[in-house]
Amino acid sequence: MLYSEKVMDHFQNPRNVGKMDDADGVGEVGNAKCGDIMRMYIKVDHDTQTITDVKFNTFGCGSAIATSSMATEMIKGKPISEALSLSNQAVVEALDGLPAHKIHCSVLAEQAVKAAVKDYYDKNNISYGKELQVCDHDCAHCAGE
Amino acid sequence: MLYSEKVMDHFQNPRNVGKMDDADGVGEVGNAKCGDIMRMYIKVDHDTQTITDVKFNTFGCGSAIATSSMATEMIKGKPISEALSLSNQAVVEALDGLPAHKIHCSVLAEQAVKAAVKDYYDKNNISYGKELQVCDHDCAHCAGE
Amino acid sequence: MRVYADNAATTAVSETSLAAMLPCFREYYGNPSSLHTVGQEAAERLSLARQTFARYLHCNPAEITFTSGGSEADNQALLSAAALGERKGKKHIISTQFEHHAILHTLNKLRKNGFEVTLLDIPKSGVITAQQVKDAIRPDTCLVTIMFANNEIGTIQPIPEIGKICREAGVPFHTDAVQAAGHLPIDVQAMDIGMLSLSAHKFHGPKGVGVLYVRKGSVPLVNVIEGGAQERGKRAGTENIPGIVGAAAAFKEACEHMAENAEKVSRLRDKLIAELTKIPHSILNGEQERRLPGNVNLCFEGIEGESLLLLLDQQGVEASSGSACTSGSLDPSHVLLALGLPHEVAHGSLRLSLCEYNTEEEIDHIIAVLPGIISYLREMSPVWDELENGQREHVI
Amino acid sequence: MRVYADNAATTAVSETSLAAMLPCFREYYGNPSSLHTVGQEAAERLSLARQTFARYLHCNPAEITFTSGGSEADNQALLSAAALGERKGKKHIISTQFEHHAILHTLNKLRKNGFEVTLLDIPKSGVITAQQVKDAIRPDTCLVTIMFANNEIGTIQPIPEIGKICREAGVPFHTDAVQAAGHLPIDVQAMDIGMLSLSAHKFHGPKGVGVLYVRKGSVPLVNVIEGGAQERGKRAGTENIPGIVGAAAAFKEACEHMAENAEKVSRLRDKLIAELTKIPHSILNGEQERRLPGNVNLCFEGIEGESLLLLLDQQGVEASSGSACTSGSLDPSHVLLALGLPHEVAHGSLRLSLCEYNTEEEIDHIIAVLPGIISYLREMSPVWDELENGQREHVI
Ligand SMILES: Cc1ncc(COP(=O)(O)O)c(C=O)c1O
Ligand SMILES: Cc1ncc(COP(=O)(O)O)c(C=O)c1O
Repeated sequence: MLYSEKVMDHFQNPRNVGKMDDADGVGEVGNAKCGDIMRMYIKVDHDTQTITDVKFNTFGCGSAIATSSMATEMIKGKPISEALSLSNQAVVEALDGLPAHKIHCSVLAEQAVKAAVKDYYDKNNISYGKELQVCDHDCAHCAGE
Repeated sequence: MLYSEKVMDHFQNPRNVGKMDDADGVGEVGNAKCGDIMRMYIKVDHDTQTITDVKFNTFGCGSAIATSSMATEMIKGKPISEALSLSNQAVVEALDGLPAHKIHCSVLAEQAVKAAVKDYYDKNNISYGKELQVCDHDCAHCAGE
Repeated sequence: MRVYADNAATTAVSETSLAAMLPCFREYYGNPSSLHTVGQEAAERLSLARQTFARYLHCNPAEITFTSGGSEADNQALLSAAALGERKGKKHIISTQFEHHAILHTLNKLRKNGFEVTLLDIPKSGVITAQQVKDAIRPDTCLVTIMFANNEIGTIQPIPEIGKICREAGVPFHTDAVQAAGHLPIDVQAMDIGMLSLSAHKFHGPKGVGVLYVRKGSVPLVNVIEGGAQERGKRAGTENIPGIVGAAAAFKEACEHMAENAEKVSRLRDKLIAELTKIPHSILNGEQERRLPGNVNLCFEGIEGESLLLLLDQQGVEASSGSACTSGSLDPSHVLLALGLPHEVAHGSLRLSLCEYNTEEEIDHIIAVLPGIISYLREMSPVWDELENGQREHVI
Repeated sequence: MRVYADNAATTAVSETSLAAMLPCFREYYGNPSSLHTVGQEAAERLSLARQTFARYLHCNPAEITFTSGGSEADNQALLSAAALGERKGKKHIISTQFEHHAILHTLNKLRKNGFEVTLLDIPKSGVITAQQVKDAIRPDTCLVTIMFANNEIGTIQPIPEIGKICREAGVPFHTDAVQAAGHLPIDVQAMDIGMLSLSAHKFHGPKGVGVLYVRKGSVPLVNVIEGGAQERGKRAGTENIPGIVGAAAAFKEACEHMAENAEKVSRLRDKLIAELTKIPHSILNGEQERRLPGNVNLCFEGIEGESLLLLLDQQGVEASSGSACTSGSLDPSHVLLALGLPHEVAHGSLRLSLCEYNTEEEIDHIIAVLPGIISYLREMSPVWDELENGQREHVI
């Protein structure tokens, strides 16, 4: 198979899929031209700076959906600081690997998390460093893992 | 099959194969470098200028042996004049065809007949024209049908 | 239920074709260059296979060269015509935007060697016009290469008209008939085709066998593979006798049942098209009329092709997408882009390619499962969300 | 009795190999580039086949490229090394006089593109020395290509020694192992082989499948066939899955039974050599020791090879000659000429190539019929007449 069982499981039974109307932060990365768009919604407990809930919407291939699903699982209930340190490699490993030309999907998932946090920070006037400058919807950049 | 049934018959059961100790004319054409040598022996009735017997020896491929055999059959009992008009095409036709790269064998057979007659003419001081100038054992010439 | 609807990618070998191959593996296994009986038996079979292709293509057996597939045949056709062109000082080639990569990549190679290539635009119909070819021909044109039918959208090109124009202009004409052979009538003489490529595994023959037809006395072949004197010295390598024999058997079978197969398959195709285009914001790519009997190619707005394929496979439907997902490319199909579809729509394509083995029940199964999958994926899609919200405009 | 003794030309497909192929025609018939189940099943089989070749060649699966045969693999290896050489300004290639035409003709093509080619002389033994290679290497040498074992006379070249020299000199080393693979142990790492070609039909696999091994990070492959992204983009065309699977099964079988097969076959070979060289004025071409287990190659003075083969076939013995009789050439074997045999002797060659399917009885049959045929042909031969008369000198 092209994909591991884990990938197929997360693709076929994606966790946390859906929209969130009262999200504290929403991040969208990728673009339709590239063939992958991920939108991630987070709900944050302001006191503990913890991500209490997360949802995603994804337009994309099997691995784009699976990485979105896996990433939401990996940050749900976690402090924002921990979510921000989620690396695409960690997502790939958690999925038991991805085909080489699909690694960019995991990069997108990492960036979607960061974009959602950035949005939350922006809305709440919390300052942050340039590590939160995420994907500028530039195809070559997105794909250039 | 590479060869027609006729060719295989003449190859497997060559007619008139052998040497002739009291030949009136002997012709040898081709050379071992090219991979084909034909030697033809004729017995001539001096009065009627008829070929009363003919034998051949051939070093060569299946079609070289078959064309030798067929050529001897075609000239045996015939007036020399008729034997001299034997063309390689006639031999090819009589054999129901030859593969393209084996046509040169039929040329060799035609030349072997001419060489034997020439030898008879030479031995008997009979003059002849340049149509009896046969293969000079030059490879390129032999093969250049 | 499992439904194989990817016959444009490859087909199952037919029983007839397999039966023809079987004795060649362990009984008539000789090398046709060998003089002995088992070699000559192989040579005989090779010669009969060549005659079969010649008969159904309406050419001479000596005009048939066996290759390892459609790609090799395409490569050899183009490189040969280019070599002849170069000798005559003509270095311009005409082709189309939506050829197979076996053509497009070979053209790129030729570009690097100083050839100029005109790629004709593809109208929305998916069918180019002979006039486009005529307008593009120049005094230095050494080759026109236009596919007989497109592999993604199945549209059939006006080959006889193009052939006539090329004949009149004295320009060699090659057609990549890999998708057409065995499915559409081909007569290289009546259609003025000078060179033609086909591949056996597209009509229930084995993989790894192709045919290159070249009209005698037109373009001298240059070798893609150098070595032994097989195929009149133009294609080296011990001949794949079982494959070639199986290819010929499959071609004969396909040509003899062409009309009935086409009738059956196009009926299934039309039913699929009628039902699936009822899904909102879906479109049939390329016109329905001049189309391979088995080809359905649709785009669905708001979703991406690969996830659609995976979910279809889960429901037992084996199909493909226009996009080269699995080949490591992130770009959507060059064919759909050539048709003028925007990138995001081109990503949402689905190709269902049928053959005479497909049944009405299978078609009904596809019709039953597809709409639900589309809805599910749209539900999950931020693009669909934007389309529905009016943040993004519907294109189809 | 029929005796197939032309296994160097091609072999019968083994039962194991055929059994491995069969399910790939109508069951696992998918295109490995397709995402769906039947496609991925094919992809899985392709990957397993690659692993099999890697295991028995002692390399990495990613270093294996499947081609349509030995000729294509040879062509691609040489063109790739030459392209790398050209980029580095190195345009000198070392090979031998007695390579297969897939090598020699490709070298001719490269010569036309400005490459200089040194063809090493062949000693009487039929085995070149590593020192010959060492002496020929120059600063601008971009490739050494030496066959593993010769296809006509079966002599085995000192590959590990040559490999070592090339490694030390930093020159890419390719070996055409088409005759060796499956018959002799090959370890590309231990033997310092950088590139290697093989062909499945020489070890009871199917025709039309070859393998090119290239050490990772050494020579980047250039495409012989352009098109789709198969084989990491280095060899376009839908993969011949049944063939590749059958090739892998045959290779595994051959490698696992190599020692016992070699023992059996070389015993038969040695018996043939011992008995047949008793025929007056006959000679074994190439030394007996460093020789493929199945190869016997003899010359008989005064006779020509083709007629010998035809008569042998009539007696049930299927063999071949060194000469390229059937290929339309009138020249005797370039291999025998390279050994220093005169033309007329080279014309009288006979190659008997055995495999593990041959039996003692078959060998006895050959020994029984051959001398009579030789005598018969000599009887008819004017050359033999001259040899016997003393008008011509015996050479052997
Ligand atoms: C030494 C050698 N190299 C290359 C080849 C070519 O292999 P294929 O005929 O499979 O292309 C052969 C056999 O024909 C061979 O014996
Ligand atoms: C139009 C077209 N041309 C060429 C090819 C290449 O054929 P093959 O894969 O047999 O090399 C294909 C199919 O893959 C095709 O559809």
